[in-house]
Amino acid sequence: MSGALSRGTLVIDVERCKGCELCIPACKPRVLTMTTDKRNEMGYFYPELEPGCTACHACALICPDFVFQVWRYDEAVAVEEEGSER
Amino acid sequence: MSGALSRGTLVIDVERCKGCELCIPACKPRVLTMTTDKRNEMGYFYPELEPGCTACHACALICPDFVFQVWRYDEAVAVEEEGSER
Amino acid sequence: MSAELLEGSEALAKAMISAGCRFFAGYPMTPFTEVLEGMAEHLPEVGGTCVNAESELEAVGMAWGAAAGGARAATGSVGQGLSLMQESIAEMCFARLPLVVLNMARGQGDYFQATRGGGHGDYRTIALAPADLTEAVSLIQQAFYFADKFRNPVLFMGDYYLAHVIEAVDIGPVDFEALPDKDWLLDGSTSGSGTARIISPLMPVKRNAEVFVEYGDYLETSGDKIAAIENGMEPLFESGHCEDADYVVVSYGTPARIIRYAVDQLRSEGVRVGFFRPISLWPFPSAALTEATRTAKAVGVYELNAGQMVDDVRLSLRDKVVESIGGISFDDSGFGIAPELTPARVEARIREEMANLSNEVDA
Amino acid sequence: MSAELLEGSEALAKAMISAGCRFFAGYPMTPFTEVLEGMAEHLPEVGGTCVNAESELEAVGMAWGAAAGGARAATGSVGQGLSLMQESIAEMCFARLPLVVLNMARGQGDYFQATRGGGHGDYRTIALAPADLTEAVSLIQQAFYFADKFRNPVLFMGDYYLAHVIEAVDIGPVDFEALPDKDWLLDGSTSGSGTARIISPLMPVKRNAEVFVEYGDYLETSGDKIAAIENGMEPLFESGHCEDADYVVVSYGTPARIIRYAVDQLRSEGVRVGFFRPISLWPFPSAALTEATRTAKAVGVYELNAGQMVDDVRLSLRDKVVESIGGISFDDSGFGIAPELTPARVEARIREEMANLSNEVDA
Amino acid sequence: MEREILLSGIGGQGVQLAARSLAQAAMREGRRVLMFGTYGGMMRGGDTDATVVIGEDSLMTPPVVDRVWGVIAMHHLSWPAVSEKLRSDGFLLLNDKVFQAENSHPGPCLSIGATAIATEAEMPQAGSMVALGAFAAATNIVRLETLLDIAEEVLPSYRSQFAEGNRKAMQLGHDAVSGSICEAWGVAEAVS
Amino acid sequence: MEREILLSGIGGQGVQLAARSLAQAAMREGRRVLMFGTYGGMMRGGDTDATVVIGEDSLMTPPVVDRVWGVIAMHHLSWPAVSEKLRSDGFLLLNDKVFQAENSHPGPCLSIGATAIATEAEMPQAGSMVALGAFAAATNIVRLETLLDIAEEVLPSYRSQFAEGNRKAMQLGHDAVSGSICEAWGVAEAVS
Amino acid sequence: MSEILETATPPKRKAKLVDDFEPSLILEGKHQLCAGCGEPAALRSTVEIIDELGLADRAIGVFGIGCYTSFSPVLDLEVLQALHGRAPSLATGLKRVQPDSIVFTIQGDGDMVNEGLQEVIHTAARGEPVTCVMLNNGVFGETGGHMTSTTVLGQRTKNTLEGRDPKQHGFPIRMAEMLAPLDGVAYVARGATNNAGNIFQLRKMLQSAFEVQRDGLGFSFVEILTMCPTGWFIQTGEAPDYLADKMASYHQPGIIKDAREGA
Amino acid sequence: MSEILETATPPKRKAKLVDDFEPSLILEGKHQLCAGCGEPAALRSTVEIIDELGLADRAIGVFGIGCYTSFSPVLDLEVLQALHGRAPSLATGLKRVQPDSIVFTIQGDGDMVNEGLQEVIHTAARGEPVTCVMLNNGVFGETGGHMTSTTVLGQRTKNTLEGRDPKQHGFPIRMAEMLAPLDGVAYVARGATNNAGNIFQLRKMLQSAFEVQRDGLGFSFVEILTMCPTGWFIQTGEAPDYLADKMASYHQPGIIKDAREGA
Ligand SMILES: Cc1ncc(C[n+]2csc(CCOP(=O)(O)OP(=O)(O)O)c2C)c(N)n1
Ligand SMILES: Cc1ncc(C[n+]2csc(CCOP(=O)(O)OP(=O)(O)O)c2C)c(N)n1
Ligand code: SF4
Ligand code: SF4
Ligand code: SF4
Ligand code: SF4
Ligand code: SF4
Ligand code: SF4
Ligand SMILES: [Mg+2]
Ligand SMILES: [Mg+2]
Repeated sequence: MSGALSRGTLVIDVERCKGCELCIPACKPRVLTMTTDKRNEMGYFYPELEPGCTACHACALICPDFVFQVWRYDEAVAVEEEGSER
Repeated sequence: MSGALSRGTLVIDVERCKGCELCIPACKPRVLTMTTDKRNEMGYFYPELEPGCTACHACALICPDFVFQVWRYDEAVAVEEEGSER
Repeated sequence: MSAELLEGSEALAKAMISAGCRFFAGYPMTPFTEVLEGMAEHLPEVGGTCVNAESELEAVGMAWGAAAGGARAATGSVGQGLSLMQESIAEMCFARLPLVVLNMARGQGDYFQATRGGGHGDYRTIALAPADLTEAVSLIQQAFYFADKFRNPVLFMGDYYLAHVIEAVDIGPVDFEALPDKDWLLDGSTSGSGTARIISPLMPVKRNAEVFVEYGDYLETSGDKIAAIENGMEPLFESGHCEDADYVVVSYGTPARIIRYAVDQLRSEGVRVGFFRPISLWPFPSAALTEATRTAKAVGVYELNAGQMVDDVRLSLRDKVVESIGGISFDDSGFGIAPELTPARVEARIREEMANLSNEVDA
Repeated sequence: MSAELLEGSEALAKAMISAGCRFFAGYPMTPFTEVLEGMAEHLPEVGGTCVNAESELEAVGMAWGAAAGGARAATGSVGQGLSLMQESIAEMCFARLPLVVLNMARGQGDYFQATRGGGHGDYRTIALAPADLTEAVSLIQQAFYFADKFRNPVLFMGDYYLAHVIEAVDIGPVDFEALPDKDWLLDGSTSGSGTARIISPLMPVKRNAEVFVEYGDYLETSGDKIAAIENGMEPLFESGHCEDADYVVVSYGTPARIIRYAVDQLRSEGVRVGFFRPISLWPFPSAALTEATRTAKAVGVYELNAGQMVDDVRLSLRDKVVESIGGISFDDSGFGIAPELTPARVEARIREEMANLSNEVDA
Repeated sequence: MEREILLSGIGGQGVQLAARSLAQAAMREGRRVLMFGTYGGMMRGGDTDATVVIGEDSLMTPPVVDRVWGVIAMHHLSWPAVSEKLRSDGFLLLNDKVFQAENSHPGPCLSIGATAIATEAEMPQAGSMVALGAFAAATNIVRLETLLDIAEEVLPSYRSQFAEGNRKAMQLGHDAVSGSICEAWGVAEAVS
Repeated sequence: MEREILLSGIGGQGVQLAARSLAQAAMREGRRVLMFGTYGGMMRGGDTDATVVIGEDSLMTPPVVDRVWGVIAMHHLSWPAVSEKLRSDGFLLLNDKVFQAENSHPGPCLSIGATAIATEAEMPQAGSMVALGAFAAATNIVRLETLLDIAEEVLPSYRSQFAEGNRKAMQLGHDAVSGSICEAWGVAEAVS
Repeated sequence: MSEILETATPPKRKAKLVDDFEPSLILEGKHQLCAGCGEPAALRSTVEIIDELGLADRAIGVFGIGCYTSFSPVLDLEVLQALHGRAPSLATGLKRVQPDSIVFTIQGDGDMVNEGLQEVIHTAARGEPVTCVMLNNGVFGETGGHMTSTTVLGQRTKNTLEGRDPKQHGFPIRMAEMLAPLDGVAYVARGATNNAGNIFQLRKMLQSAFEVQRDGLGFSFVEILTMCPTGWFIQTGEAPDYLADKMASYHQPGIIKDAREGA
Repeated sequence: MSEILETATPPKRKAKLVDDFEPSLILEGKHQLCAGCGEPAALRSTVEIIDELGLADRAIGVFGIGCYTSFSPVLDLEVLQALHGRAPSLATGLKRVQPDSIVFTIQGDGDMVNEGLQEVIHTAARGEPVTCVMLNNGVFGETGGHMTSTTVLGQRTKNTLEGRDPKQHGFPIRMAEMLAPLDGVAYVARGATNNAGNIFQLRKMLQSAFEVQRDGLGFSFVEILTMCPTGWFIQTGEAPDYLADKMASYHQPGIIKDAREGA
């Protein structure tokens, strides 16, 4: 999905995540994926964001642990050029 | 209704009657009538039987105070001749 | 306001309204039904609400909600219905909510329930028991005052006699010391403010309170709440002819009214007997009782039950002879009319006990 | 049967079944939930029925029905759930039905509820409180025996510790004196016979009985039922090191187990302290307590509440100094785990009291 | 002086209403009053009685009494209990015809067909009110006018339509008695 | 002799199961046992601990103790409470990496990466069982074979599928310890 | 005016007894319920049907608290007297330990739809094989005629003397319709005692309900509309029509569910 | 595998905050409910809708007892904590004395359909203008995952590990369908939190329910199916589908009654 336009982005408070994976299918563009190696302090895998977020906030609405902060860009961002910036 | 055939008859324990009059309309052939002068010990009017009872026991089924004993004659009785006998 | 001839139940209703009660919920059960009817008739006249709740549990729940909303609220039943409310009454103590609960009791078998709390955990409710209607209409107003003052349910103990006696009573509002505003009530106004209120038996404050109180610590404060009432109010009582009494009869509620009459009669015949009547069953007037029984050789507890208040009398008077001289007495209505409770029988009972007493002293 | 390593809740369930319990109904509430789970698992194995009732009120109702049908039946909850059952428990006494009711209490705040009856009217329930699992599995069997013998509900008082302690216990059926057949049970067989049975809190017999009992008269028999139990059973207790004790600590349930341990430790250091543990909270072992405290200068009551059993101790020991030395203690689970309840703190508490005592004696 | 009057009968509200009317009238006339009624048994239709205490000052008498000065006895079924309470010099008013027990009251006694009079007047339930009218006439415990005055206020609003009938009943009872038999207060004592 | 062992950690059933396994194994080996566990707070995921008492005869020790002979500490959060209880000559087993507090225990101490070992073996929840295996190896309080034996019976039937994993975890823990560090019973005392 | 027959003694002619003063399984017919009360007829029908079905020697009645309670000591059936509202739970426990018995409850609308509403719903949902009979007069008769949760709009009761007004008093609950959709429920019907025809219908409903229990098909329920002239503050003679006009138009009589039909 | 973005800090580019960690009216987002629990999302939606409707400064939540109770001290709304099962009665009393407030209950299926079933039915029948929100996970989550009165046939719970069997455990109750026919009820809907689409639907339902209360139209009710992987003894990731397959086929999501439609 590299090359996707991102209309939004997230801040993920991974330390709150309990690894339930509810956010993964909730994300329509499928830009969230669970870690498979890294764990947080509590020992859970957690989601990471790939380019292509639409800021639809579905992930935030379903996440039981309020792990996400959702931002909508004023202008969509072409991530292939921007992704590395942050 | 004199002259009606009686297929049954009642024993009425008037002392139990509380004068509610539920039996009156319950009787299809309309052979029960409330006294208008006589009262029982408790001070209530009570029903009396005229000829023409069908022994349908509707009166017994509805009477809240179990005032009626219902009898079905083996043969119907023409009351104009029999009524006075009892 | 001048005296009006009123049946007890209606007088109680009017007195509650006079005390500012604006919410009442109840479920019929004789002789509480009669009070409920009075409230249903008169509360709307002052803009209050009376709900014919679908059960006792729902009645106390509604009253709980109304109390949380800041209204002076009351409910009640007979002892049996109160049994159903025990969980709620106990937990309203923990939630620190005022409420007046009427027990229009059948007999006097509910003394333990009233004074020990029939519910779970450490809590107590003030329990007030009038002997006649004039006292009742003032005492029930006091009940609302105490409930608000201590933020605790208060029991008002009536009975069939009180519900049905008809007397001329004066129901003016009784004046009490001003109470602080209910700055804890819920009306939605603090919602969204960052410091929204909470009323809960589990915790006194929201998590973001300056001092958050953990559940375990909150549970441990139960004893303090009990002590706050014990220290904050004088137990109520009436006594008569006790100064030089050889024998003191202790009794509460309507039976005490008969005892008072019988003792008066006996005194007029020179018998050295006194009477003592706890008005607040909890806190129990132990000190006053001790004082009142100073000269007494023995103390008789007349209650219409198998012996309940006698425990409190014994706990108060550790070195006196204390005997139960009442007993269970019911007519077939089951409503709490006691065939034994007549001036003559009560008088005879006292004479008999006093005779035993002098026999024992002689022996 | 040899010993098995069992968690308390499961051991209790197995012991009930061993006592012949064949019907159980309950609604979850920690730590009663655990017993309910045990019954749900094991009752069907012997053809019994365990119903996950929809509420405490329905649970006690179902148990009532099953008891009327002649089954050994039980229900329970924690004190809070028992508050909801008070109407039913009281009225089952009036209906003369056996039942075992478990109060897997949170803390010890329910002593009054258990011993005074939180319900209405004149009734009492036997209340049994074990200190450890070995005793518990035998005592709960006794509970069924007493319930049947006196046709009265019996309370069994456990707690979080008892539910969760894991010990090796032997759950053989305990033998008791044979009881008469339940010739009062309902199974439909007397219907239509002209002498159909009735079980009712309002009356003991049908109207066509040889001696019909009026409602008022029946209500008046409540006291007799209480007396029948008091006269019909020896109160249960355990005591230790009391012979020459200067100070006796009274305690029940799990805390008494810790007290027993602490007193043992203190004795091994030469401190003249004894312990007394009521096992039946009602009837309260007053006579035994009087005997056990003969040499004591003072008595301390250690209970994890604001002071409840202390009333019974005072009522038993009218001329002794009796002090509350326990108190409410809860961790944040609210389940009744008491941070104060450790051998060291309990021991320190006793030492402190005894020091006060000798200071007072010195002064 | 305190006068205790016991009204007793079987079933219905009649006796209670009569007692209430008596109490209300006495209060209207400036006296202190106390009343207490009971219904026998849980069941409907049992016996019912009511005690009214009337006096000048703050009353000492409790709602439950052993001895009464006056009795209105509507039915013999409750007579045994009632007769025990009536002082030997007390006044007894009996509901003739309905009342079928032996009555050996040594004191003043009046027997009138209260139920019969009421039934006659097409108000068979108003016997107690007839008796009350008669009792007032025989004792002057309260004045008839006062009774007529309070006839409406003693009824719950949804029954006020019965006030007129009750007035008539009391009037009929009063008329059935030719004059005072046993003065409650003595002429001098009547509060104006 | 009575040996008190306190197991403590955060959340989950692991600690309780390890304690139960220890108790069951000790009983299987003929000893008397007593165990009591608590969960901190009403909420899910709080701290949890369990005390196991093992001895030869009828036990005097109550379920609540002030002092313990051994500790298995899975997480630093509960350490302050736990450290108070451990006798200065008691034995401490720490869950390395997860455990991040200062540990100034003067007595014998063993630190192993129990959670890490378990995670490695794809059973991140089985850290406590690894620790138990290690504890047994370090103290000989029970034999490994006994622990493996009772692995299934300590599980509720609907969880019996986890028995194999738990056996593996205990084995791994046992293997991670090279030999006894602090004998629970002394060689002579071991019950056969 | 027609001739009045003598009815003081049984006929001398040959005749068969159709109905006696004390209905079968009722020990004492004399009682203290009010004149014109609909409850005695409802009870009579219930126990007579039990008798007719040959179930009399294994039937147990579990009674709630209301005016009908005064029949609990006069039935020649075993009776378990429950507290107000609790009968269905008692019935559950009893039936579970005596599965061969026929267990039925007698409850009023106050008992069942107010105090103990959830007891009967849970019992029904569980499909408990018992029969609950509700005597619905729309009032707490025994305590003096107050509104219950079944009182229909416009109905007079002691606390709705102007008729129940939804703004003040809320809306009634249709009990039979509430229970019928539950999966555990095999039979639901509503009858009435206001006239003989309805009583005949009612008896058929009761028969079906007890057959359902006998055959172990699940929970069965019969609601019976009964007159309470006292609580309605009307004349006894007006009560049957009042029932028909006010109550029955909202609580409509009929068979509402019969799981056997599908079978 | 795609590139992973950095998500530790807010974006530097111009952007608008759509959702913050602590949802509006929730003071503290961190909590101790289980991983994958459906209740936090349900609560979040409820309070956010209150905020969106501009009702935040007069709303009061009445909480039952269940896992959700741990939110009672962390909402920035006034909270009245009820006992298990009793919330609707408390809500009734509160609303009666504070008629301008917006009163809603938060209850679980155990709280509402077991312990306090009759409270909510009576409140609904009265047409009490409050909003009851039920979080239905088919289990007593808090006490360890036992069956409730809504547990569907075949559902795994702690005491029905093989799935609920009607013979042993009776049948479930459909709460929304039971309440909808009552005359006092203005709005009834059932939503779910098992996927984003359902949550969007749910929010519309909640909006309608609170509008109905705001406009004084009567009782409103929203049932929310929530995941309880702990009580269902399944993996968190499987819970949404389990909800859809097992629960939602019996307790069907949708708007069941909207009295405004007719108007
Ligand atoms: C717990 C409890 N609350 C209240 C009562 C008082 N009470 C007795 S009968 C009754 C009403 C009965 O109504 P219903 O069941 O409809 O019977 P009905 O009298 O109308 O036949 C009430 C409220 C009681 N006995 N128990
Ligand atoms: C009267 C009473 N009985 C039992 C309990 C114990 N209890 C606490 S929460 C709960 C179950 C809650 O279930 P539900 O409402 O469905 O909430 P969930 O935990 O599933 O979110 C129970 C039975 C209680 N608190 N009070
Ligand atoms: S806001 Fe929408 S698109 Fe972006 S990560 Fe969340 S669910 Fe996916
Ligand atoms: S939904 Fe929330 S808690 Fe669950 S995995 Fe995603 S971020 Fe973590
Ligand atoms: S049996 Fe039938 S016909 Fe005869 S009187 Fe009765 S109702 Fe009338
Ligand atoms: S139905 Fe019965 S009680 Fe009523 S009038 Fe007829 S006979 Fe009398
Ligand atoms: S009050 Fe109503 S239900 Fe009760 S006996 Fe009278 S008429 Fe029947
Ligand atoms: S037990 Fe169920 S409802 Fe409770 S927090 Fe866990 S997942 Fe949520
Ligand atoms: Mg009714
Ligand atoms: Mg739930």
